[in-house]
Amino acid sequence: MSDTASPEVPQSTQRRHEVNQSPIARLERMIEIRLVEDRIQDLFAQGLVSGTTHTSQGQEAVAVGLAAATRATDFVCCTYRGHGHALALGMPPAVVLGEVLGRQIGCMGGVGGSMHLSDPDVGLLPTFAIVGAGTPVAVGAALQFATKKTDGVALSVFGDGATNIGAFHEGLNLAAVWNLPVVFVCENNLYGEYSPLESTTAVTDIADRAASYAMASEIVDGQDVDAVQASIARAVARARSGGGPTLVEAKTYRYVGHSRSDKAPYRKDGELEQWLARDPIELFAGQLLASGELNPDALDAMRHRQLQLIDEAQERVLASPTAAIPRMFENILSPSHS
Amino acid sequence: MSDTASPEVPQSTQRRHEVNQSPIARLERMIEIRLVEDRIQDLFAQGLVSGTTHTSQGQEAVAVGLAAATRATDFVCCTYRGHGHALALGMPPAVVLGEVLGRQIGCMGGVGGSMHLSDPDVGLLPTFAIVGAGTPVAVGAALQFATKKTDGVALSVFGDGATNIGAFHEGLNLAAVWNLPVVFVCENNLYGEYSPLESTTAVTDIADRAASYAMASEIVDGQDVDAVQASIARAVARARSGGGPTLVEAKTYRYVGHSRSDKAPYRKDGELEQWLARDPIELFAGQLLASGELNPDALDAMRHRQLQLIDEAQERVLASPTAAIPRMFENILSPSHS
Amino acid sequence: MNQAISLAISEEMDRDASVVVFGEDVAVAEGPFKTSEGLLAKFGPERVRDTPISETAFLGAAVGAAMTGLRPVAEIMFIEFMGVAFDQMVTEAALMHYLSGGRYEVPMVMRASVGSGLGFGCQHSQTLERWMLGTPGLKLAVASGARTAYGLTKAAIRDNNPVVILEPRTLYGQRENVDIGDESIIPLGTAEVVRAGTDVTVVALGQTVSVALEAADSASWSGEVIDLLSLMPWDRSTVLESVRRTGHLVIVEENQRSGGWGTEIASVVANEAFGVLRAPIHRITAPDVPVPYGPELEKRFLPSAAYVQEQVSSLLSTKKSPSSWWEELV
Amino acid sequence: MNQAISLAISEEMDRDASVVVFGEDVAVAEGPFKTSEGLLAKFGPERVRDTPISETAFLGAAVGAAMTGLRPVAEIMFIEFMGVAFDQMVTEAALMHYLSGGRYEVPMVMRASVGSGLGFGCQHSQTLERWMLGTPGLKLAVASGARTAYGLTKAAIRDNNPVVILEPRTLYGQRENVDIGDESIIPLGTAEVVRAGTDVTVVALGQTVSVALEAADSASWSGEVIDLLSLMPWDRSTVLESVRRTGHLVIVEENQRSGGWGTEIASVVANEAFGVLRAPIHRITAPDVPVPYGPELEKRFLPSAAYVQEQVSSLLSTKKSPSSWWEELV
Ligand SMILES: Cc1ncc(C[n+]2csc(CCOP(=O)(O)OP(=O)(O)O)c2C)c(N)n1
Ligand SMILES: Cc1ncc(C[n+]2csc(CCOP(=O)(O)OP(=O)(O)O)c2C)c(N)n1
Ligand SMILES: [Mg+2]
Ligand SMILES: [Mg+2]
Repeated sequence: MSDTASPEVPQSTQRRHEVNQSPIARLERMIEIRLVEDRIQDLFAQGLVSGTTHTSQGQEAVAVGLAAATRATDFVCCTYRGHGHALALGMPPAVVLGEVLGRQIGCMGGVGGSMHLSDPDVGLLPTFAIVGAGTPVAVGAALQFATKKTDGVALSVFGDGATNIGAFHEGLNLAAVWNLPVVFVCENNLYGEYSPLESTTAVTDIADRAASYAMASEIVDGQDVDAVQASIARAVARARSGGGPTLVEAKTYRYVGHSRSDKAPYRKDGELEQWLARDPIELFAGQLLASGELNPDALDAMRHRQLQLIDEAQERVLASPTAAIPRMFENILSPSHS
Repeated sequence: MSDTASPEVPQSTQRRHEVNQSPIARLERMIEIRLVEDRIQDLFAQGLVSGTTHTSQGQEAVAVGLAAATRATDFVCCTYRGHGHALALGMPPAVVLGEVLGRQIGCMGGVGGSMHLSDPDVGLLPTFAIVGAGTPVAVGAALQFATKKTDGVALSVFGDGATNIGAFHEGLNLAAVWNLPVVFVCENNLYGEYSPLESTTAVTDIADRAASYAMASEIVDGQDVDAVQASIARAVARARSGGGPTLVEAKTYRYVGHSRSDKAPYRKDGELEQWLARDPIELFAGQLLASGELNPDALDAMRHRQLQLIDEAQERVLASPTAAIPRMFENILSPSHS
Repeated sequence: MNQAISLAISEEMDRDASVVVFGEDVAVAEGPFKTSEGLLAKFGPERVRDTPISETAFLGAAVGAAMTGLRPVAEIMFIEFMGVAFDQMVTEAALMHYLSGGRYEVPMVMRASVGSGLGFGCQHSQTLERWMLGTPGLKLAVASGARTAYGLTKAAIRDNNPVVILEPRTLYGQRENVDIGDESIIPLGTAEVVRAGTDVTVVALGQTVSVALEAADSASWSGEVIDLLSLMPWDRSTVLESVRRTGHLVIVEENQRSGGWGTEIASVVANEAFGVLRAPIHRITAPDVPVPYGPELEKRFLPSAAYVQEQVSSLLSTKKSPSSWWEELV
Repeated sequence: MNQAISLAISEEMDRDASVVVFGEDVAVAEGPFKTSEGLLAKFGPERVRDTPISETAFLGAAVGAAMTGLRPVAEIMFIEFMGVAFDQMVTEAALMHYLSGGRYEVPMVMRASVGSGLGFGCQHSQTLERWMLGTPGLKLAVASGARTAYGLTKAAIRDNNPVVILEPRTLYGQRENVDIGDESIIPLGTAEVVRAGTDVTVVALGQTVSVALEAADSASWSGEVIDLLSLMPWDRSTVLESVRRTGHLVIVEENQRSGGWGTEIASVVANEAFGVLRAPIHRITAPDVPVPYGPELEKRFLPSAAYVQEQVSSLLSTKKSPSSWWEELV
């Protein structure tokens, strides 16, 4: 009935493991994410894509830290701001870019678009375009692990604004009551669309909300990939060992507008600059340079390699046809049964 | 188009004030509630009513304490377990009983039933049959007070089980962010339907959930009408003076099953007896007797008077015709506009 | 009927260890309507779970569990409560297969009790098929008794798509002999001709099936009664084939007139059987009012067998749609 | 169109101090689609409020505010988000007047952007009128441009019932001269004949109105195009009167075929105009698929003027419903 597997898919499993393996690989993945996101913005700006997109420049350390702390057999529920996570978890740039551009090479063959990325090979459930919707779904994935008594963990990634919606509350309570192996990761980037946190949210630290569920919580510097990885790893270890759910709040920032059309006039003076000064890629690169794990030439080479890979990916994407009409009739109902 | 005012309505305003005025009146109202609820159960048991009902024996102190701490110009959102609150706020027994029995004397002329009581004369919005639904509605009533800059207060009454639904979370957050004059009153009777609190709720004290909204909270002995009144009065005073919302948790217990058909086999051993030993009516009567505000004869007379009044009310209800068919076509859309 | 449902679920849980059950008071209390009797005792607390009052959480959890390897059967106590979790049904569950490019499947069942007749008032007595009609990615079926509940429930649990099964609440107590086993499975999307006839096709669903049968059994006309059983997809060929023979179609619905499921059937049949129809398609429905409380009013809300009989007689003799009982009242 | 909406709201806020506006990013940012431009500056933060991402809370708050003395206008950014707050619309707002025995009124407006055409993908591109059809106590209207948005918005704000106004997202940028003032109010429940014709009645709604007009303007047939404007209640007499004259009805819908709003119109007209219709009622809709991403596919999803023209021509010449474009594909 459908061409289920994109030709790129096998590659994602392999890419999935890289971020678990070395700090250098994690830095490189963060660079990749930044470049892909920038590229997506460029392509939109050039009018090569219609529709909308939500990019994540500035938040790369959360995505890569999360991927580094988890396994390919875990499940992850992300949001419309999901390109970074998809890449971090292993989806190849051409598959991400391809979906954003509505091309057949994309993970949905181009009929989904920027908000709908998924890759079963690395446990990425379709990213959620409805705020909060992914949280209970992750709880369900965790229920599956618990019921089958495997040691998998489900992760739910969402923004600060999403913590004001009912699904967040219900999902966390259910996870706590059933003591499920799930980690809730809040990317607190201080804004939900154009609204600053304090105008919509009664607390400053989202982590404080864990107390309503007698749940463990942590606040972590979302610009520090090592810290994110360590924090999520602690939560994941707790979950795997039957210790139940955790709420991890990563303080981070998006450099760009909420979506394609947003110029972010609502930013506070100096705020962007302050966050740019703690850019997660620069911080991590600086650390690796300082420790000698990386030298400036290698860093340069890395940036060039990534740029080239993304140029190549873009080329392949632009060579891939747009979704064909018949594709819109596929995969609506599964023909199979048990 | 419709016979909007039940003939009983003017009486409710008068009855509304009684509970504000004296402890004796409050005791009498509690007795009234108990007797009306018992009567409703009897009538169901006799097969005189079909359908379902949710009574509140054991929780009378919360309803009367709340009424005593508020004004007729405030607004109250209650639940399907609302007979006690409706009576406490002033709705006459015949109007409550009439609606439960589907008679024209009922507040909806008998087309609503037990779960749907309302009385604009005393600020009782239609009681909510969907768990959690009344919480944001109360926030809206509070918004009205805030916008019009009057000193009214809105109250949202709900059960422990309702604090696991999204509407609770969203409503409390919105009230906090907008700093609205609303008091959230949780009747924690330890069960939601047949499920004990601990099997569905990650915290033991619902009041702890206020922290997620940086909201003031209190736990109060729900069997002590004075304590309830005082606690809600503090919250109401805070709200009236611009101090924002409060979550008040009243620890209480329902002596009867969740609804008509429930025999409550899930109770823990000895639990009912333990709570019966702290019956709110007995406690309060004992207190008033001890202080000399009441003497045993007056108490006896009070009980007899109430029994007689309820017998009379029942007679009037049974003499009132059941809702006529045309009534089901009324009040669906308002014909008016501004 | 409730025993048939418990049994269907129990058999499927036996057959497939990935089938799990959850909902409010479905475990310890064995279901508010006793539709999960014996399940907790037999399958234990990991596979049969009580949930908090969190329809969004547990339907969402069903979606996640279904996508990752379980086959959850979630119970919504009254269909109206779907209103607090609607997103998870129509926007998440329904679209996850599509959104994964066909790579995730969502084998989950959402059961809900529906309908009028028990004095639950206007927020606990609707059927609300209309909320779901037309949702790509969702299947929807409605039981009309113990046998069909058994057959549809088993089909739904084995289906790899999200399936909604509506169970008329008044029928839970109904007793009927049910042949068990795979032969009794009712494939989703198939209707049943439950009574053959030649003058008029009467399509009914859920609680109105017995109403239509009762009307037909003592009527002067020969009615072919079809239990539609599935609404998404619905069995066009069975309905059209019958209408082509009888030349008349009457649809008996429990829901309010506007937007009822019969509009879907009527609009398709009016189009496809144009020229064949010897009278207008006639929908017998409840009026456009909230379900009233009180036994008399509630009884009046649901079309009765006598009313159906009268309406069909009038249609067949005049070839005109008779007016509805409430038209003189409003 | 967005300016017309801002203006309509602004005028009503001037007229009545109890009108308040809230929703996500409607205040400081003046609306994600700039439909509340100038309102915060003019009316201040008490009457124009940004909300958290809490559709249930703020729709519920609208219900409570409306019942107690305000006239809230709440914005749901994309109609799909109604899925997380559906209960407040169809079960609370719609029934509060009834549930108070007529003593509370619920004068609130729920505005939502709808429709395909901007590349937002399948969860942000539907019209979803079908979710609300048949809900007792609710009114529903759909704007088809700046003028009708202005007229309907003002009517909705003055109505004492909960009213849903759907705004096709692609039309926000559309410019049109709008006569302002009370004469431009469009009473809820009335349709407009936007083009007179004799051969066929073409009923359209929202984004399909201009499609139908474009088709009719260069067609070989003489089409009478009706902008339905309101779906609850809908203007039966205008539609029926036209169909009685033309003998043909075509309905042009943006939604998927199954369960679309056209089923309601088709089933009523097929019934009431039986014998008058010279061809089957023909519904031109999108296929039963999620709204696809990508400009070409999304364009194909929505019926085009050329397609409407072709379909109507075929209907009129053959007196048979032409098959839909996708039938050869699926
Ligand atoms: C239920 C729902 N309401 C509103 C929206 C529109 N919306 C999309 S993203 C967004 C902001 C989310 O903010 P946050 O959760 O902080 O995540 P961020 O975008 O900052 O990553 C909003 C309001 C939506 N998609 N779903
Ligand atoms: C959304 C929703 N889900 C489920 C129900 C069914 N239901 C009615 S009352 C109730 C229990 C509520 O428990 P709690 O909030 O503790 O209030 P109590 O009945 O104890 O006063 C349930 C589950 C409902 N009415 N609405
Ligand atoms: Mg954010
Ligand atoms: Mg309780």
